[in-house]
Amino acid sequence: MKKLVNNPIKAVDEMIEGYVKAYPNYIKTVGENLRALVTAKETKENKVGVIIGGGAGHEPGFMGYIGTGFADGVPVGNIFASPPPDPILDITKEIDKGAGVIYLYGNYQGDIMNFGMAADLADLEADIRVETVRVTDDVVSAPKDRLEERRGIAGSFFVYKAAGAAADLGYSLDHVVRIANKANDSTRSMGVGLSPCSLPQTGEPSFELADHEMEIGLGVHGEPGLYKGEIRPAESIVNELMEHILADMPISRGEKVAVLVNGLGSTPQMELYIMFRSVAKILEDQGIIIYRSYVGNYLTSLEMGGCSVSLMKLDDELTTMIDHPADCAMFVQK
Amino acid sequence: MKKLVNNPIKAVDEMIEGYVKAYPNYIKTVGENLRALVTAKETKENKVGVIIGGGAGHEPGFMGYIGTGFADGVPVGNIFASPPPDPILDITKEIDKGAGVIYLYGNYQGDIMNFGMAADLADLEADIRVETVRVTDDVVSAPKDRLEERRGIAGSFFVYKAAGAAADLGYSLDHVVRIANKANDSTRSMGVGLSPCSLPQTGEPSFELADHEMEIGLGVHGEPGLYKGEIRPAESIVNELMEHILADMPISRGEKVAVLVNGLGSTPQMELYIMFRSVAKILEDQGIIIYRSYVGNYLTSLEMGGCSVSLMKLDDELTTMIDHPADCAMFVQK
Amino acid sequence: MNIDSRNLINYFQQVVEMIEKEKDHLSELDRKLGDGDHGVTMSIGFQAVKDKLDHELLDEEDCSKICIVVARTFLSAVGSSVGPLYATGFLKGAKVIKNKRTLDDESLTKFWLAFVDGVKERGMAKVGDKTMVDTLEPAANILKEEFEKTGNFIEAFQYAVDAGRMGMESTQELLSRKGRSSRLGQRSLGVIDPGAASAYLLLNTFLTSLNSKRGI
Amino acid sequence: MNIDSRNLINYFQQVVEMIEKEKDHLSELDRKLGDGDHGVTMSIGFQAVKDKLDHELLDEEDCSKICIVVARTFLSAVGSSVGPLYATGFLKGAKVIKNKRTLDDESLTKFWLAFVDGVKERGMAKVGDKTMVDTLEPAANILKEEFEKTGNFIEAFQYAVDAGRMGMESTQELLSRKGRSSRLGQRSLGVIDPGAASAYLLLNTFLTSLNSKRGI
Ligand SMILES: Nc1ncnc2c1ncn2[C@@H]1O[C@H](COP(=O)(O)OP(=O)(O)O)[C@@H](O)[C@H]1O
Ligand SMILES: Nc1ncnc2c1ncn2[C@@H]1O[C@H](COP(=O)(O)OP(=O)(O)O)[C@@H](O)[C@H]1O
Ligand SMILES: [Mg+2]
Ligand SMILES: [Mg+2]
Ligand SMILES: [Mg+2]
Ligand SMILES: [Mg+2]
Repeated sequence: MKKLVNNPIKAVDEMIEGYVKAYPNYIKTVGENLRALVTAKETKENKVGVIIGGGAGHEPGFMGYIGTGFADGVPVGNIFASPPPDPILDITKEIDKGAGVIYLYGNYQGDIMNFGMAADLADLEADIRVETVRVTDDVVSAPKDRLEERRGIAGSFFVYKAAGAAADLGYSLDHVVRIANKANDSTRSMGVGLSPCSLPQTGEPSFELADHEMEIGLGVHGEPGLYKGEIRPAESIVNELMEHILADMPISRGEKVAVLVNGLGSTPQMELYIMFRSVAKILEDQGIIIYRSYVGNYLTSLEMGGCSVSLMKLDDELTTMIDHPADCAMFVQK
Repeated sequence: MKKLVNNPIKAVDEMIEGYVKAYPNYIKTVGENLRALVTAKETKENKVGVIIGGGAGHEPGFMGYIGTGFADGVPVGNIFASPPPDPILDITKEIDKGAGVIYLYGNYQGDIMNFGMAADLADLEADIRVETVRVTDDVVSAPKDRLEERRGIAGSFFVYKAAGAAADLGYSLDHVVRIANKANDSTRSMGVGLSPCSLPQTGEPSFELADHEMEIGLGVHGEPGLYKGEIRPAESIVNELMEHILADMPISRGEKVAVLVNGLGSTPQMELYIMFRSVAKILEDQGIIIYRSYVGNYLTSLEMGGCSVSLMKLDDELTTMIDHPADCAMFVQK
Repeated sequence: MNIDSRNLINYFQQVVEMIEKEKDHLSELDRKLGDGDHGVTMSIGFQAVKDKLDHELLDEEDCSKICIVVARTFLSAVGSSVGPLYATGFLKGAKVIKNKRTLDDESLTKFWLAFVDGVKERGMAKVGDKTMVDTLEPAANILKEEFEKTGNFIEAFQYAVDAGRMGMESTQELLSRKGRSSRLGQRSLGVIDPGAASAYLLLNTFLTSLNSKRGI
Repeated sequence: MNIDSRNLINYFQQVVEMIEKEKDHLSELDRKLGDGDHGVTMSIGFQAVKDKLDHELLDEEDCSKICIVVARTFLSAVGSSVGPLYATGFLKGAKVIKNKRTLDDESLTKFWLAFVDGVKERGMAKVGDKTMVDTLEPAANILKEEFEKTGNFIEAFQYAVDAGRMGMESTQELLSRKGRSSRLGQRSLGVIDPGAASAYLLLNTFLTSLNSKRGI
């Protein structure tokens, strides 16, 4: 695949250089460490620090969500690879305002190990209290009785936003953790893949799909999903995704949700809205109220084709969090 | 190419249905006309009405820019086809607050004819004063002595934003027109294409490129550009684009610009930032100040691969316009 | 020869069918020169027209009204460049056959000359700009000339279609100067302009619909 | 046999070269089971290590320090899953050879046993989970057993590498339970786990580097 890059090995570093140059009012690095990004804005004393992160290649996730009302810092890994402990630790020390720090990331082995090591070091070296919430929104990635094995996909946007809002509201670390956990418990996602992406270093497609095939349940790194099948009309695909999501989700008529139809990278907005249209239809039929919608590229996989649907069930507390304004370089909500 | 659609012929209508359902606080239709979109917010009395528009397939352009501080209405055409006069006229009547209406669109024959007919009808049928500004930012689309033949590409984002801000500030129609013209005169763009898009109805790639080829100077509808050539490193491509742009642009050391690196649809953010990095380098070398940056998908061509670079030279007046907040469904600026 | 509203509706029905057959070819030409949608646009437009032909226009006897509805329907369905161009053509044509239920040789000639005038006024293109005008203007010129000589529309129109075909083919050797392909420079050489092609098809289909009426 | 810091550095240099040869294959395995980056990650990590070997470690004589720098460098360069796993392995290994400039049969045995312990502690995977542990644990078991019998590291390690290879190959028949491929179910069958493959290569390269030292 053709790419607008220079040296593929330098792609992530050069991306960050460009990002920091583009938004100096929003972003700065911790010292000279390009992989340790923090907000350039003044943060309130005694605010809980929010770190979200993971591999690169998911832009605007995660570095795009640094800003007021959202994350304070993002360690950036290589493409689809957890960041190592160093930048996580650097950021932790930089953003801690005495109220402790929350780590939020998708439930992947690599992230668990690296963030875990960083949390240990933060405690040992700097006596900073770190709590962790792992996102597990992908309904097809493990059965319901093994929830803790599920991976995190685009629904993590909701969880990160809720935690960022809670921290911005001045809540304590325990309170922020409780809200993040509730947000995760209230969120379900499922995706469909149409075409692969490729790592700049290999140029090889991340998975194989025939001309008329799609992959139902695809993960955000191209991890295989439920099954490969013939592509079908948008409505029929949405029906399948929503069936899995709603079967997994404790929700009833009259309750409200936030909806995210997330593009994986190369799927036009037009198609995302066509998908959203069917999601809205199903929710209307079931008497579930759409309180707020997000349609676009919120958590991508380079130029992968396809999308996912995420629902977060909203109680009053989560409604406040989802309504909370955010001001980031790549995401602004009034 | 695989698409998440139902009936390809209904793609635009279904997209709009989804869009209106997703953002009822931002968007409504004029009567039942799905192709005539206007802001759902209260607009000030005596504010100049701002209509931007063109074909579908450029999302978030143009319907994504309906909102406070930006456009009041957007007529939506078929994919890559100017909207007909009806929805333009319907919107004109709906949004006119007595101060007249400005039409802004890219300089294409289809848009000129359809918006032109609508302007005539607005005058005849409703006595509404309509002024028009056509965007001509694409430097390679015609030589400098035939500026009025140049087509409009992603730089139109700047022109529309400036006009939207001016109208929001309560300026008169003449004043808004003057600012829009100045914004257009101050803006230059040039693009590079890496891979084609396809219309849902034909499924055929909009142009042909070999595996290692790019198209320098590509238009936003896949119109051929300057030449096809072997793909090169990002930096070398940026050098070529910037050479054309800066040679065409009256700008000198110490002056400031807004920069837009716009993705055409399927190009990852990572690559856009890598491109931006080189743009910033060149501007720094020339002593030109980057006042504000926009990096992302602002005006796409379905799933086309590639990007464009746009610069708008900023004087005090245009600085005010570019800084003016905007609150749209698909674009928020604080 | 005289044609009535049935024949006119029959003509537009044949255009609908013809476009469905030719749309891929027209889009293919437009992919080479422009944005690839010309066939799609023509199809969207004439499918909308078909809906009118099948319902609203089913019993319409006023040829002028038929043309007005076709023009408006086509325009509203497509916008684009061809929308205003062909719509203006048919509207201008409608004007010169106002209230007529049958069209004689003279009306038919006037109709098509007005059609071409409408397209030219709307688009302001000249012969040699590599547009549909390269088909339409030579066709109109010959139509006028031949009809003035003989007073026979169908014979004159036969010549006009031939001239239109040659005009269309001539676009292959032209540099684009109007519309989307005008920035192509040398690269526009060698390809027929899609609008020139669809304009020729509109003319030619009128001829074949007349001939089928005459039983040729 | 005894090895010194030169031999150890030579081993890591050979790993660097080996990974460059094998990286495409490792990524290919990971494309089938995970996110396709395992070879890329191993390459990024060992290229960073190479930089240390060529400069900072050039004159380092403490084998334990070499392993610490390798571990930290690898981890900082890659993160990912293998970063903490192999880094913890090498750090644990470093601990049992603290301050040593030469490693005798016993140290070498302890080193690799500690390495495998480190990986297991960090990842908490068990044999049968379809991870690198399927390579490493059988290798460690045999190494321990054989070394206790004979006291000869290189012979024991030869057996260990064979056991590791069989363990690696066994992953083909396993369902994934840990890491990215754990949600694959049946579809993970038939493919060797990339981490199991790289772990085998790390072991086997140690053997060949010893053999080349011995002139075999
Ligand atoms: N100003 C004009 N005058 C006459 N014909 C024109 C003009 N501009 C464009 N055309 C015709 O329109 C055709 C393109 O139509 P179409 O593809 O439907 O519209 P668009 O260019 O808006 O995509 C061209 O091939 C050309 O023949
Ligand atoms: N918990 C674990 N314990 C042992 N090995 C593991 C564990 N999780 C993953 N692995 C190994 O890591 C390999 C994948 O490494 P890599 O592709 O570099 O990381 P990532 O999965 O983060 O992309 C797997 O093939 C597996 O052998
Ligand atoms: Mg990875
Ligand atoms: Mg078009
Ligand atoms: Mg066209
Ligand atoms: Mg991997």
